[in-house]
Amino acid sequence: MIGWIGFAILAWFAGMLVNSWLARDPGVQWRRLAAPIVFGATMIAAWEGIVRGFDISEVLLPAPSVIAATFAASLDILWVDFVQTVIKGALSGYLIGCGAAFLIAVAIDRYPFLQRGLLPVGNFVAALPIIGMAPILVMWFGFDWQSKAAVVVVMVFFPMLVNTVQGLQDTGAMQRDLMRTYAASYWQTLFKLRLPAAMPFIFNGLKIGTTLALIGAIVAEFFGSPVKGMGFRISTSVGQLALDLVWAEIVVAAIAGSTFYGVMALIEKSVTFWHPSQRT
Amino acid sequence: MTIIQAQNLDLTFQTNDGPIHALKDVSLDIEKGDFISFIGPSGCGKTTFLRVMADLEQPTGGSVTVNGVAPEDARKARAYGYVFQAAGLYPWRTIGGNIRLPLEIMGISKAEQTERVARVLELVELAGFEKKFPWQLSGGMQQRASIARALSFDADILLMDEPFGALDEIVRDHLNEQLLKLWDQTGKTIAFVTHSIPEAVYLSTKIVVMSPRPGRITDVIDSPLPKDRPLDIRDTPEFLEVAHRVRDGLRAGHLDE
Amino acid sequence: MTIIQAQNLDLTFQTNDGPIHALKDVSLDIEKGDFISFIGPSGCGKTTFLRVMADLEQPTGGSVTVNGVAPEDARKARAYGYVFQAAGLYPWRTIGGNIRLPLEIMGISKAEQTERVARVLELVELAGFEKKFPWQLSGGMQQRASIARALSFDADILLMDEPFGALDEIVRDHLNEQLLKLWDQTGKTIAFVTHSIPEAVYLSTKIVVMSPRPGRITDVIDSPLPKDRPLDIRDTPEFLEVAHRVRDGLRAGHLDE
Amino acid sequence: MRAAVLPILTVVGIIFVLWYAAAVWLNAPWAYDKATRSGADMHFTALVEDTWSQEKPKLPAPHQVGAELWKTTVEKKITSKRSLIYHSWITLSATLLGFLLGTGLGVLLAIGIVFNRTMDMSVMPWVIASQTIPILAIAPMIIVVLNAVGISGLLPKAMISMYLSFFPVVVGMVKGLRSPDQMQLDQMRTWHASASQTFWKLRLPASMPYFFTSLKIGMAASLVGAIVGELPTGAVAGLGARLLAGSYYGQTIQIWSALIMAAALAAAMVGLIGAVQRVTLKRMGMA
Amino acid sequence: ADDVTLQLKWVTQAQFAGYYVALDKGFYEEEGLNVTIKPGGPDIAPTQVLAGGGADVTVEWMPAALAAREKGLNMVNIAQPFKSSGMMLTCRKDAGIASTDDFKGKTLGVWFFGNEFPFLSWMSQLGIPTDGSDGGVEVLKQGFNVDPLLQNQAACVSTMTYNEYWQVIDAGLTPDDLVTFKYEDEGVATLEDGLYALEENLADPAFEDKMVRFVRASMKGWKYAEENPDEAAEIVLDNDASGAQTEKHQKRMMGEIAKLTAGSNGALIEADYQRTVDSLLAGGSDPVITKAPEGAWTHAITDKALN
Ligand SMILES: Nc1ncnc2c1ncn2[C@@H]1O[C@H](COP(=O)(O)OP(=O)(O)OP(=O)(O)O)[C@@H](O)[C@H]1O
Ligand SMILES: Nc1ncnc2c1ncn2[C@@H]1O[C@H](COP(=O)(O)OP(=O)(O)OP(=O)(O)O)[C@@H](O)[C@H]1O
Ligand SMILES: Cc1ncc(C[n+]2csc(CCO)c2C)c(N)n1
Ligand SMILES: [Mg+2]
Ligand SMILES: [Mg+2]
Repeated sequence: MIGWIGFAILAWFAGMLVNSWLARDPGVQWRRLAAPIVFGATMIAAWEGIVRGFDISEVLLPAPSVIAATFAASLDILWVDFVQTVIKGALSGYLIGCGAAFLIAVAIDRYPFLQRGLLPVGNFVAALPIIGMAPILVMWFGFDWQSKAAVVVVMVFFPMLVNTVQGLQDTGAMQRDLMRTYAASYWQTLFKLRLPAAMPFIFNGLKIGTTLALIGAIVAEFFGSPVKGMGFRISTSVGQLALDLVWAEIVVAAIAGSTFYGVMALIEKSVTFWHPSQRT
Repeated sequence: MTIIQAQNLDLTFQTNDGPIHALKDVSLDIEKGDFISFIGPSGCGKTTFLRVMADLEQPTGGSVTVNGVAPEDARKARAYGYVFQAAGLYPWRTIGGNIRLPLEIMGISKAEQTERVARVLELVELAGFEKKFPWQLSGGMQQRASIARALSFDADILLMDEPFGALDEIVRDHLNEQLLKLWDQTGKTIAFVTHSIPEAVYLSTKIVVMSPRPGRITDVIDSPLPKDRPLDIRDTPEFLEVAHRVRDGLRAGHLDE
Repeated sequence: MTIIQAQNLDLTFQTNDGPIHALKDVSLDIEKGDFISFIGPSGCGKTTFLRVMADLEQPTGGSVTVNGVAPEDARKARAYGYVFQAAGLYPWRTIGGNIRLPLEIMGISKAEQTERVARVLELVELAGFEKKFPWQLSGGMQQRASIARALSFDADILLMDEPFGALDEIVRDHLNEQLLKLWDQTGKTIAFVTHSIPEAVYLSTKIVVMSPRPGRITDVIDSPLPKDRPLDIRDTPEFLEVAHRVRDGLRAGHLDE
Repeated sequence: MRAAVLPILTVVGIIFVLWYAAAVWLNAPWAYDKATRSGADMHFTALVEDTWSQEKPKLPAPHQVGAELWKTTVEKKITSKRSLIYHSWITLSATLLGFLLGTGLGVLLAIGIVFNRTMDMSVMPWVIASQTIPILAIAPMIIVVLNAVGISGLLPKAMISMYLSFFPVVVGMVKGLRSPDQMQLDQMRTWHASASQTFWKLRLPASMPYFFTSLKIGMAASLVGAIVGELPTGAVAGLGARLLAGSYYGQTIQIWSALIMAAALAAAMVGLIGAVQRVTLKRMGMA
Repeated sequence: ADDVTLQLKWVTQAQFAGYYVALDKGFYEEEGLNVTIKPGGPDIAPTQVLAGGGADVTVEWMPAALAAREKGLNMVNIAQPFKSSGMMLTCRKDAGIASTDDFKGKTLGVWFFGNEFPFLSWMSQLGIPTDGSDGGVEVLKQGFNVDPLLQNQAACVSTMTYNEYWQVIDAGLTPDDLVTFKYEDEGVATLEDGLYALEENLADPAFEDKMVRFVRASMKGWKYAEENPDEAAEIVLDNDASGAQTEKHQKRMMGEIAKLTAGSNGALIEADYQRTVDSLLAGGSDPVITKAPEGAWTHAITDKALN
């Protein structure tokens, strides 16, 4: 027991030591990538040590090694759930929600009347806790992934809308005046000035949306679902005290979410390469 | 032929600190082929006046015509090129792409675009920088690119707001010479804002001295200098005399305060 | 007494486009009471050199001493005041608050702070603007406030990077006179970057001409002008001759490219 | 200000019209279902009347929600368990505590990240990953684990609030504390300012606009957290419990009134932060 | 007084009337106990709370308890106030259901979160696959309410005789519109609301004594509630902090609950236990538990409590 706790403490210090060495020269690409990995490994090692050292019951918090074993043994279940929740629910909802928000943002931006009326109301609606919306949407759209997609649409819609509207307004006065001196049409100004200038904001919305989409799809499954999906598996397994499977699903969620986020960040980097925040 | 005619222009900005009288009772005629410089202390309304001509600002009184029509119609007919006080290049476009922008908007053919971009880059000595992005250039180079952009579509009127402010003297001298040559060859009408007395005198056929609070014209000085101006004309007595008049006008404006 | 001594300075910036040689083999001695101007085309390393003296940049070769010690020690001893190329006032502090900032940091007493702020505001003619926020002032006034801030703690060395770039000629002339007076009265050592040849000649005891790619010193011109300089000294033949030498030096730098 | 009234009223008006129409459309199947089973037939006015007054409609009409809100706020003593104000207060207290904890944690993390390169490089990706974990899934476990170490009552709910609200604060404050430009930092260097002087006199004031924006997002997230946290604490009381109980008994009107109340609560708190922001930034000369 | 924390399986309602009555009437106090009742909810696994030490004793259904026991959580049934099962499947006639033979190809709503075990073993006894294969039924994870039935999204949903069934009736469907299949009648009834505590705690005589007093007082509460259903319902209403329960519904529920507790004095009847275990073991290819549990119940507490 003492041994495992000692292991946890040791792992923690070793990890921090390695990382402060890595941080000494942050210009190097591999060091930037290695640091979070080392940090994660440190946390996992400390977790293993603490769970074993304090002999924490497996039905409360399983050790990482147990979770990993379950993960490897349940790949087929995890895959089915992943397809149901992430591909069908989250991704389709994300595309619909972000797409709709984008188009409406352009419309709002075009008509200041809408802007003054819709944004305050929109902010109010955005404050609706979606946890409450989820059962209603399940009631409206049925049990399968469609209702999950609907929850995701509601969740990603407003962050995307607000960011896009703000981005479309984020052109400098001089940049707009320049377009005026060319007597450029509305659409020319939109495509050649406002959309490019809005990209950093739009990507902010898209990035926030990635984590929201995942959470939304999973949470919606708590309120009714077919007998597959990550949310279904999590809630069912908690009831069965199969905490190792719960954590395996959480690991899938974290990996999927981080990957989704990372992909958007990469696309952002290539689209908004010109923005000061991307240049350092 | 009168290209730009301003009569009793008035412009007041409403701010929460109360109104600012940026232009008061400003009247001026600019003839075809004129090179007019505006000079005056910070905040005297030079930029504002230029913006009124460009239909970027609405006067609160008086009238302006550009090419005989309202500024709005002139703008829509793409009658002028405007160089802003700051370069204002779009960071997501290369230098070439920035210069191509007005050409795209005006629907000029691809081939012609390429040809024109090459020509104006040559003119401001930026050939070879076409593919670079704005932030990869020094401030002075950016300013030159923005001048090239305003020249690319070959409008008959040029409105230039301190285009050479960020440049060192040698480059500035050089660009002054180029601008004079261009003006001479093409017969454009140019309105030019500057802080430098020698620059104003060297370039202009007419120098307009302005004064702040309220912004107004205090003096209009016709230059007796010939159209052909080598750089060392700046050491001639005629030149120095005009420069003196301008300096006196400016100083009077400062004493007012 | 040598206040600043640079020997064979080298500074290379590593960028993703490859290295930029900002300073190469730069050696210079600045004596106590000198007024040194740096002039040269954009990107020739003037700012970089000043930043090395201020310990804001580490040279990659050679050595510098300030007051006989390493720049870092000089900085920690608060040996110099630095005026940046842009005003850089904190928007959440009033003009008075901005000037008080370095005094607070240096732990100077409240009473003394008040007294000093009043004095330097007087000096740059901003008395009465103490309670205003930066954005309520014009660009020129902001620049003057930033000069006042650098003067407030009365360091023996002043490093000034184009402090008067944004001002019109009349105001600039006036501040030039004030600066000379201050220098004369206090015996400070001043290093001053500018783009303007007349300004460099008018102010300095020594003019350093620099040239880019790689950034280096191409000429050091000692001024024969007397310490007492009325504004119209600028029309004397001595003045014009020095100005000519500087212009030639500059032009040579440009031809290099 | 006044310029916004007409557009808002118009938009709200349009929403109401759509809402009533949607209520007819969504509730009609049940109305027909009832009618066919009882053998009666339905004409349009009867249909509309029925769809706007069902006891457990798929979508309650606005006036039904309004009446429920009125009944549960104005007509009930605020100490009554049936008063929505009582439940709002329960949720609000957890929200506020969670918000304070989340803001504190967020600011501390941000300071660490800005001042310590090791933290910057290793922690940030995990902060992002932490937000991809479905909170509703681990909320019960958090509650149980905290319970096991003897923490119960307000704090577990507040912890979940904190978990959701610290993220926007970290992201915003890191941006904000890094917002001073190189020149401003160089200035501090020339005066040989200490790290804490640089923090108090430059980084912190410069981060204020970001700070308030983060607070607004954090507050909304915090409320969601408090509601989520109420479900696995036995859903005893609070807006979350109302939502759940409403959902359990198919009381859609009760769900919607709790939802509207929650949104109003969030809007009020965010509005409050906005007011503080305006006053503070004005004082600082930044507005 | 000794502290005892009781974790309920679900929200405050007449299903748990006995405990609230015992608290309200001072029966616990008389036994020198200071009892805290923690309501449950859709996300609360009483087994997990017990494991985490958040409660001393919990109300749980036997299938979930036995499954948890197989996972290594040593929980033991110390009393069984519910004699009969209240679980049933409620179907719409107009969905074409008249008998269990009609299930094939239909959509059925099922509770999960540890409550799916009785359903799964029933289906495997009927020989109906539930994994989506041909000739089987489509299973839905039913949410908290009976919406799927009302919205025609499912042909049948799970209901309790005392609760959800009445929600269906209240929503406007009449008993004539419905067909119900009680697990009790189908011969697949499993034991519901029993009291469970951890084996290692029970090894401590002081704790055991606490449980004896607790069960005694609780059973007194239950019997009082059976005899005074309306008063019991009022007591439950007083204890419902969410303010969402209605008097009508709770009184009706109390009436139904009384039928389920009727045959029990609190002691587990071994035959009922055996039937539950057999039913769970008969789960076909995917049984709920894989081997007959040992030591999953004890009469030690009830023997002392009831004498
Ligand atoms: N959009 C605006 N709103 C309010 N006041 C303005 C606005 N634009 C300019 N002003 C005010 O109008 C006056 C004239 O400004 P203008 O920019 O024309 O001066 P300028 O002569 O170009 O000065 P500078 O040499 O500094 O460029 C100034 O006092 C300025 O503060
Ligand atoms: N932080 C940096 N990273 C990379 N290159 C830099 C950096 N700072 C300056 N440089 C480069 O070093 C060279 C010298 O720059 P410096 O700012 O000293 O020029 P300068 O003489 O002050 O020019 P200007 O008159 O435009 O202010 C330039 O080519 C510049 O691009
Ligand atoms: C999400 C969820 N749905 C259903 C049940 C099943 N259940 C267990 S006790 C009980 C009370 C009946 O009135 C019910 C319905 C559950 N535990 N969790
Ligand atoms: Mg201007
Ligand atoms: Mg510089």
